[in-house]
Amino acid sequence: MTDPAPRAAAEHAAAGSSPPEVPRAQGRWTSEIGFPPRDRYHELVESYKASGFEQLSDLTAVDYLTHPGRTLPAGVEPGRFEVVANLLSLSSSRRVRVRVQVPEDDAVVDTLWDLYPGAEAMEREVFDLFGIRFLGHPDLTRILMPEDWEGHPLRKDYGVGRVPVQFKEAPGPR
Amino acid sequence: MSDAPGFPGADDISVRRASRAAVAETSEGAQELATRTTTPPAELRREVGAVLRIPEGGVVDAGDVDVERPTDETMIINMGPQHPSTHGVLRLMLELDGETVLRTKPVIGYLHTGMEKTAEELTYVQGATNVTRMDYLSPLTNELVFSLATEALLGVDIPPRATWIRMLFAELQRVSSHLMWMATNGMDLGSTSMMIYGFREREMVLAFFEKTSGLRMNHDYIRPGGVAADLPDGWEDDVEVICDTVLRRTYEYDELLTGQPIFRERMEGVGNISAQEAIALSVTGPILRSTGVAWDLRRAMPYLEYAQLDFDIIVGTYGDNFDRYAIRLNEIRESIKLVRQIVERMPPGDYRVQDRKVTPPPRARIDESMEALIHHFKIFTEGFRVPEGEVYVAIESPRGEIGCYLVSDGTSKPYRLHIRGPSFVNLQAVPTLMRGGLIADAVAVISSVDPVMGEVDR
Amino acid sequence: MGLEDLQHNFLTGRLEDLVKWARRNSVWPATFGLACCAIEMMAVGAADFDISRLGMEVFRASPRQADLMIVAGRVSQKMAPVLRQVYDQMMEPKWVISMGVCASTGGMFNNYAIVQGVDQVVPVDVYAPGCPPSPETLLHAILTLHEKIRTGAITRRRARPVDDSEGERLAGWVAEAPDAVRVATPR
Amino acid sequence: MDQYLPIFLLLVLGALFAGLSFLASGLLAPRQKPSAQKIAPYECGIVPSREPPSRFPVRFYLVAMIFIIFDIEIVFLYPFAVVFRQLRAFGLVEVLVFAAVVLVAFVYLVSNGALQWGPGRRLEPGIPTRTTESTITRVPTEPGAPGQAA
Repeated sequence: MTDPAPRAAAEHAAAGSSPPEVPRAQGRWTSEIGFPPRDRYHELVESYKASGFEQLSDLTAVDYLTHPGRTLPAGVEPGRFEVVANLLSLSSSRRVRVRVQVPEDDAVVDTLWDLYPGAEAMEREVFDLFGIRFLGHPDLTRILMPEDWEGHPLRKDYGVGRVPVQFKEAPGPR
Repeated sequence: MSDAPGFPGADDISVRRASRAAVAETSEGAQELATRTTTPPAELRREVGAVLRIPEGGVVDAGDVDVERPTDETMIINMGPQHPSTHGVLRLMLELDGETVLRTKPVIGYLHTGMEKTAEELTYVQGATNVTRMDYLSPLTNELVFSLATEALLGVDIPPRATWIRMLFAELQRVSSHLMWMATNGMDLGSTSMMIYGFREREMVLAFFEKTSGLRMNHDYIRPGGVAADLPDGWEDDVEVICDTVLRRTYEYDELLTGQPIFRERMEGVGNISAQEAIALSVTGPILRSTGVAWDLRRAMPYLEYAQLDFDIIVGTYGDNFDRYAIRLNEIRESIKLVRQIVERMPPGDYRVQDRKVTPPPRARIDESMEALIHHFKIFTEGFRVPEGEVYVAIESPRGEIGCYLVSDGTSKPYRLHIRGPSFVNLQAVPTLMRGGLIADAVAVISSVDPVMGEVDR
Repeated sequence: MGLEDLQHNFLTGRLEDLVKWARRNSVWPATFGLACCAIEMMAVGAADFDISRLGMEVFRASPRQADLMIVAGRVSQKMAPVLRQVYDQMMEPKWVISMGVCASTGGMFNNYAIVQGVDQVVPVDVYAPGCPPSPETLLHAILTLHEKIRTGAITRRRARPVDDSEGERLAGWVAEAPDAVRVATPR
Repeated sequence: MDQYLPIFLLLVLGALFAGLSFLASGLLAPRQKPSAQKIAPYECGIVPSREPPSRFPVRFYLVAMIFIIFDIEIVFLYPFAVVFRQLRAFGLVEVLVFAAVVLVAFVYLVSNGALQWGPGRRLEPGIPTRTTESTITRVPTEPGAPGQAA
């Protein structure tokens, strides 16, 4: 492991919990949050795995198109997408969240499949519903939508696809 | 009568939907199992189930399934969406050599309901109704994880009685979900009488749910801010009857199933997974515990008031189907032990948080005070606002760790709601569990993973 | 015993009534459980709400041996062609009960993923309301179907799927005018 | 001549039955030709894109051979059963010898592993038979002490 990676992890981990100005839940559900830049995302997760986070419990993404003004720690420029990986340490019963910003134009992130094989289906779902590609993923295809479906439904600019119904906004009865 | 199935002006999505609803090709192209020569090696290793990259002398040796068999001798079949043993609409593509399963690839998405998109349209008050339809064998667990996430962001803490009612219902839901698993597992392995017994007991639990929340399923009973209604009086005797009967019946099931040589033959040594593989595949719940890892969120990262209750974590030894069956059977007994403790220590008091911004006022008050009417109107039309922030809440559902990642942007509708379905992740262990088994073992393995497709496809 | 008592017995029954009686009392459902309604459908099949009293003892897995398809749950876009394929492979005469609001009209999921009403894919005979319909509602839907069989025409072809041999494939089935059968409350 | 009358009657009955059933199915069967989907093989609702595999593993044919062995054996038992009273002891010995000869073929097949269906990866066989109590261990939790890990 190269030298800078542990420093990056230490730098974020050393901040104890995540930087204070990031609004988070209180009480029992607080957990450490790491904000690595995209190129050091894989290293940070690797350093977390080395420091005892055996299991990746969840990997998902958020599209911040219509909510750009979210508060982020200093030095982290907000991208349109945000891939959120949730790591779990079975030995010390702790969780940590890694939030990496993904710009809109080249929405590509390293895969975690080589660290955690369990990430395979979660990343396929994020690709399917958000269109974020994962470098090094063994089988990056759609998982939930039909194969010939265009568009990525969970993006904020993708309509809900409502069929107008009679009493809400549709013209009179057909 | 306009000819288009939707109304005039329906946008392109519903036009595509109309063409899609017509007879269309059902093949899913790249999502399906390709022949061995065209599958990239990394994907091939995953489908064979050799997932871990452990040095050569390690636990996992893909060699016991010789993958080099010429492709024209093997057969790729569909254990497709409409199949009696796939617990809903899971489609498994198996590559078979005679009766032996060489490769497996689950193809899912046949029940994708776009719930996470719908969640962004509903307010927090309505959110529980959408989330409760995800894992339809334990709807209350979904509502609980959503309510805990919302309350974590709101920073409101609910009265003790609401907490204890929630624990009571979470444990009763675990009993009914495991009874449902005993029923379908028995049916899958040929014991139809187990199906009838399992449902008979489950009806008792559903009757109690119906008495309290008004519905047998999809109750919308656990809401942000507490529970929907107080317990009906005389609920202690109902719960007592449930506990006695179900506990007695679990010993009858044990007697019915465990002794049978056929049941034993299909359960012991079938679908085994090692602790390393389970942790690497992010598997949680009874499957992880069957490999010997004592990980139960109720005890390791306790939520609600589980820290004050005395119960055991059931852990298996070999990580095969029989262990998972024993774990689930004993978890029913543990849950009943928990329910009995909860019944004794149920505190009095109100069942919803009294903060007028979150809880609508009682119906009677609306006629008297204008202010109550305004609150009532505001909560039910626009919903209460949740401060901006994000949270990940995880609790122990009967199938494993169910997590709710909730991002709010300060309005009254969640900005992003992601539910980490335990079955969605546990399904990835299916290739590892099925490697080298027969087709009959494949049926037993799917039943032992206990996937609920509503939560897998969301 | 007057002549009127002989009205409904075997000797004087018309062939068509006999056939309809036989069909009505041995409708075998195909297992087509999709979502939450499937659990209630199983509960109807189990001991408490037993549908084997109505002759539906067995949930046939393969459509070849099934007469009735209970679409129990929400039909997603990916599932629609599969539903249509299973419906086509069912033997005549066949009926469809659309169980639950999600199957009947898309229910609360009015979005891109759900087919808004399964009657866009297959012709439906009885719609069972509810989310999920309680077992009693499903039993009532089944009895309504029995009533419809009893009063319906015996040889009417369900939905003649148009062969692809006729060039471009039509929208899957030729929509026949839904017969507004005024179904009496089943006796 | 009268000996052959029953055989002749049987032939007529057979022809009649076959003819009538064809006639009935011609009358009652649906006129309309079954659609392409109905003829297609049932693949759990998936339109079959691959043609069904032509080569089947040998194991399936071995099971078929076992059936044929016993089928032939039964065919020969029928005439024996009709006259076994007249044959008395000789007939009995005769049929036992015949059964033994047929059994040799069956034993040969089974010894060749016709009934072993695939590896069926099992745990090492030495495990004692387990009950739902013996296979699990209970990890107790003391109330009020959260967070102790495995």
